[in-house]
Amino acid sequence: MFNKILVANRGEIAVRVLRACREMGVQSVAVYSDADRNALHTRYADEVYGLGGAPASESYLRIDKIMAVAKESGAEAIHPGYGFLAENSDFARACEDNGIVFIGPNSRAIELLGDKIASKKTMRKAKIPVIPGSEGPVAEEEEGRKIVEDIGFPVLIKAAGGGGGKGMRVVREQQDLGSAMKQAMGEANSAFGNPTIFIEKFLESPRHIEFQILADNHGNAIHLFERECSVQRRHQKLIEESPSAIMTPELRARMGEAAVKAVKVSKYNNAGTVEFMVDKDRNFYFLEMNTRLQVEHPVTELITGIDIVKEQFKIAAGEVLSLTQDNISMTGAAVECRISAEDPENNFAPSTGKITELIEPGGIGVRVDSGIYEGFDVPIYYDPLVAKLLVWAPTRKEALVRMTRALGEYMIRGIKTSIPFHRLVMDHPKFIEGDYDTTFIDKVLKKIEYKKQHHDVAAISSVIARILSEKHVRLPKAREGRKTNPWKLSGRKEMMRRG
Amino acid sequence: MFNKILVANRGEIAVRVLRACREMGVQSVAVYSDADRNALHTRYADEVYGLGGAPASESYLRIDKIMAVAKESGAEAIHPGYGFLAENSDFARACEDNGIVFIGPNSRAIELLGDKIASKKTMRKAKIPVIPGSEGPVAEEEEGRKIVEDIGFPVLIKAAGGGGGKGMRVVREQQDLGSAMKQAMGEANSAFGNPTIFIEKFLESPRHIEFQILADNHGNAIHLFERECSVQRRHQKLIEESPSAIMTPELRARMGEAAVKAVKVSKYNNAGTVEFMVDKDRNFYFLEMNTRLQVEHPVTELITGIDIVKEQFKIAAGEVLSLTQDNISMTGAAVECRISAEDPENNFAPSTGKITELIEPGGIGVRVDSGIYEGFDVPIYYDPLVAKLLVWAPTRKEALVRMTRALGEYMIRGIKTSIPFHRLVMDHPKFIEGDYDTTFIDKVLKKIEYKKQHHDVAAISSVIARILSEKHVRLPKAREGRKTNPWKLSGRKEMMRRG
Amino acid sequence: MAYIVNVEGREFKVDVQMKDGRFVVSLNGKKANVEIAHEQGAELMLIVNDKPFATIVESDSQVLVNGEAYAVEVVDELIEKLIKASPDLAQKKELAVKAVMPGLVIDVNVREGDVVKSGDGLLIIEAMKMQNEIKAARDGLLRKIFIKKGQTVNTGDTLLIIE
Amino acid sequence: MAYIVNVEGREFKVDVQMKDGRFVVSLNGKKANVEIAHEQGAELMLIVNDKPFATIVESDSQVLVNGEAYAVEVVDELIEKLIKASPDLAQKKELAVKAVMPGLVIDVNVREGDVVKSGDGLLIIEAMKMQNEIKAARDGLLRKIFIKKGQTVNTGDTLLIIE
Repeated sequence: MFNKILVANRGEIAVRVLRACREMGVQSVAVYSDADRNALHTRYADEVYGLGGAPASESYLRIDKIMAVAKESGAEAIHPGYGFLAENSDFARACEDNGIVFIGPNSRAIELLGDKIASKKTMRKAKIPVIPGSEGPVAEEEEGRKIVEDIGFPVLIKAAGGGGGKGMRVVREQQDLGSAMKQAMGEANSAFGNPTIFIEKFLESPRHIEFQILADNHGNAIHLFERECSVQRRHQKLIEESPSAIMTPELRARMGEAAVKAVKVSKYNNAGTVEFMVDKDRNFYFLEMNTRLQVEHPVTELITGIDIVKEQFKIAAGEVLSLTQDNISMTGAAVECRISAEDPENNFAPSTGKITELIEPGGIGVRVDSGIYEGFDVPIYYDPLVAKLLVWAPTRKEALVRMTRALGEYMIRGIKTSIPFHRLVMDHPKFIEGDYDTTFIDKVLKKIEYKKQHHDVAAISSVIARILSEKHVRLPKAREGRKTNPWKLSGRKEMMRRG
Repeated sequence: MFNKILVANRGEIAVRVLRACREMGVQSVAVYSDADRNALHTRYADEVYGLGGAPASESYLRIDKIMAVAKESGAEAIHPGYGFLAENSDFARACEDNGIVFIGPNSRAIELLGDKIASKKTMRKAKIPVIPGSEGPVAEEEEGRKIVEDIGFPVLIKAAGGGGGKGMRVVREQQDLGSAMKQAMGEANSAFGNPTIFIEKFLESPRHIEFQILADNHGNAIHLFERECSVQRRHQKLIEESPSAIMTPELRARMGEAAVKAVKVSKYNNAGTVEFMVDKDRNFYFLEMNTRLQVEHPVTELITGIDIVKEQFKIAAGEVLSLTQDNISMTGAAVECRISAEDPENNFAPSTGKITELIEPGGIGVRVDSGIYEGFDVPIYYDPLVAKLLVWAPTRKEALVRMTRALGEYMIRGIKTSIPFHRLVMDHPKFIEGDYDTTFIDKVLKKIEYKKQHHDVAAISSVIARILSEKHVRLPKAREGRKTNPWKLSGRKEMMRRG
Repeated sequence: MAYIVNVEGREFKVDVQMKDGRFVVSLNGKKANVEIAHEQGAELMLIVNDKPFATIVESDSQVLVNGEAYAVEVVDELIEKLIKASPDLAQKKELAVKAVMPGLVIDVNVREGDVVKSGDGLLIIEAMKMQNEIKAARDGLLRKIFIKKGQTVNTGDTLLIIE
Repeated sequence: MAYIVNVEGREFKVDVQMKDGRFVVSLNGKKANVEIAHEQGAELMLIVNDKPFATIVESDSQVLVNGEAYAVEVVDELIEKLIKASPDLAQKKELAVKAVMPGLVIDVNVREGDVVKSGDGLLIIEAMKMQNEIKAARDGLLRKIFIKKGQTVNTGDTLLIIE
């Protein structure tokens, strides 16, 4: 095992990896931007080095600065977390070139899987189902028509030159195909200077189900079952769980096999995630592979008992995987809610500032992975994810009520968070039934409105607060053992019993 | 299931039971003493009722007041937690008489098992091994000699009329027996007005191993494996774990069988714990049965995934146990550290006052059951236990490093706690090897002294603090993106690298 | 003293009297059993008819009850009556639009002197890799703009004034 | 300015200079690379030679480093020299024994005028169902006793004075 590991990240995932360092007896090195001098991960490491600049482009994205810290500190390996440089093959190569172990896949695998066309080709060749469609960019209308003949309606047209919804169209009928392609090509040309398009089968209301995999440097690969991540908003996952409510042992076996095959044909190593789309008929299609530790990896840790970060360390150190597909199993159900510094009532607008009060949930079956503490100032420069709340229970039903209970205990003051949103989802009949897909937030949940029921208490509280402050009334110090309580107010009990 | 449950307790165990209420969809009623108006359990319940008086004798021990609240609130059942009225058969009977379900065993079982002589007789009759010795009080020296002839040396002589170490003697050789009995009888007589004694085999360095059991009202009983609780100070458990380091499947089967038999012969129902002493040769002896939920029940929850409090609710509601001995299993290893408001460096003196800062550990495999929050004033009237820190890991070795990691994250300011003590134990080679027994603290750990290594940093910090306050030096507000940092102090890096 | 409290559109009449060293609370004419279990800073732990509520009076206009935020407006009953008698007094003359979070001003879509309608986009602020559009909360004339594109703003900074 | 700091029996000479808007720290004559990452109330987050330390200066006589408590005593180097020159000045004339926790006085074993030795039991205070004996920290004459059996005391209350 390594003596010293550098964690090239911030926030909750940096703390997650630093915890693994402590448990493995490995010295840890953290890096921090000017905005993170006082961040939790900066406090948690054995050694810390400033990167300067607050924006990520001047700090956490600077390969040169991080390599310099690695050399100065004598770190033998670097864990990139997720985001920032985690899926940057240049960074992985820089590590390789400098004799520092990159705790993640080799740079060639990152490159291959980061290329949507090349990775799809690789998967198709290996007979892993991919979404049917064009194999490469389409420049001619006629070529497009042929593809659609093959795959059938509805189809999705996307610009090949870039993303962001520009030139994107769903076509459901033959008669609309020609004009849709023409318009898409025109839009693509003006947006990206490239009129070519992709055409692929449009999946109605798919579910997003991914498989966690582990592969060592010696050709051994296993999967750690699935995670369902269909609660998404603008392709951002908000809630993840395992097992998926639609999974059967047979489907799990087939999808798991496909995931492991995807790992092997791309010569992948270390931890990774194979993402699939699953349609209403439970057909699954390879979507992409995330060549890093996922935000939602603890969901899998809870149902398998496997510490994925420690496994990453061991694989990177050249150890042979001690786990086999046969000696791992899944138990119970786990759910994760991403706690982000956003205001769900206000279209998930970012909400930064000082955490003035923080009470985290606890007790049976609750896990909190947090990157904040009371008094910390959430900076404006980075991802809004501040913590992850997870629960485990023997059954999905129990896990959901436990999550509701834990969300009720979670108190973060000073910033708005996604906690009320999660309470709403946990309470939604469709979610409780497991009957949801990636359209859940837009089509089922729609407007995010909270049922509030304590208007009366708010009224009383604000009046009492005003009296206490305006009149300079002071509460008498409670004396122990006093029989009568001057603040016990008389009144009928029947009233206002709604709580 | 019940509609409403009253929790007749305070602190972390009240919160534990209230959490179960929330997860079961049961309305909850809390009671609070004058010293607990602002306690966590008072905030957590759906309804709360004051009991008056701060001392337990005026509040949590008052059967009459609690029964009155149960009636006023319409609670159908009462959970007593542990301590206070939990093992009081009068309280269980008061519930029975008032048509309120006592969430615990029937009053006759509490009575039987609370009587040391009667319970030992019952167990002996059922062929459950008990510590060999006198079956009842011994009044004559000659009778004592006969007993010792049977059981052999060393023996323990105890006063029959009371406890507290008065009249207690260990005798290792025949020649000392006569005078020891005479002295013990004399001491017993002057202390309790009763000269009779008990004589039993003295176990050298025994281990304390207990079995969690569940028994429904329909004659079904199972055990949930063992917990080892040998880290004790003055018979107070401080650390518990499961599995026990000395357990074998064969011994577990035999002890578990004895535990279930103990339940059946005492016509016990609901959750309980059968405590055994285990000697160096792995002979086990029934010690006593705790007729309530134990402090350390979460250890068992972590290795089995079973929610013991929910099982208590279901049993009390008359449901048939859905678990069978065959469909439960234990996975991994769990450890609990009791976090108490005591100063381990100062002979575990109580330490009360306001919690000025609280940061709880988190992340993988960590569970915190707490009864405090930042700003809470720990009262002087009750048990010093303020929280429980638990970890789970696939192996005992990993669990111990995880516990060390979690203890390092735990920050409670304002009072002294047992946290440094636990760090010391987790670091002790004998404990790490699992080679410990009930004499561990007195004979192995001995003096509680902490290795501190940051004297230099303490010196620098106190000087900087003094300069900042005395000279009215103010730190300039850090500006984002600033290149040079006025507080980055020059100097050699080689120095002081010891951390 | 009686107060009229508007809580997110619902109106409550809260009367709190000091009597023999106690508060006597009535809510819309009915007596309520209210106990103050704890008071510390903005925190007010109330027991209302045997139910505990952790309330936090964050400001004159916001109260948290068990973690849920409620927008509140408290007025003396007397003042309320005066306002109802002469509604002009109650109308605010100008609205200062303030930054609710720190961020970078990406774009300003309006100029001083513009007439804006409620809902019109005024400017865009970026934080946490997300852009956030600030919209006009009511109709009016844009009297003053204090910020410009590229500038960093802090929470509470006045961005512009609508008259 | 140079200070002498006694940390649980170990003595450190800490010299902190302001230079060009920076602190320059030397410890026992060697320069240390010290950065103040954060300061808030009693909390002082330091980075000493690239290692982070969460320190809390709880009082003039106690500092927490990463949660561990250290008893400290800081004196100016100058004062230290003066003290060493005339040791009488440094000797405290009387010792006020204070309650370190709230509790109930169960028993008082001494009377005013008693001569006590270091380690002698003075009184017993009960809290959390446990009795705690307060012992004399040094030899002396018991000049004054402020409490009596059955009384409740709070943290910081002076219990008695040893001369």
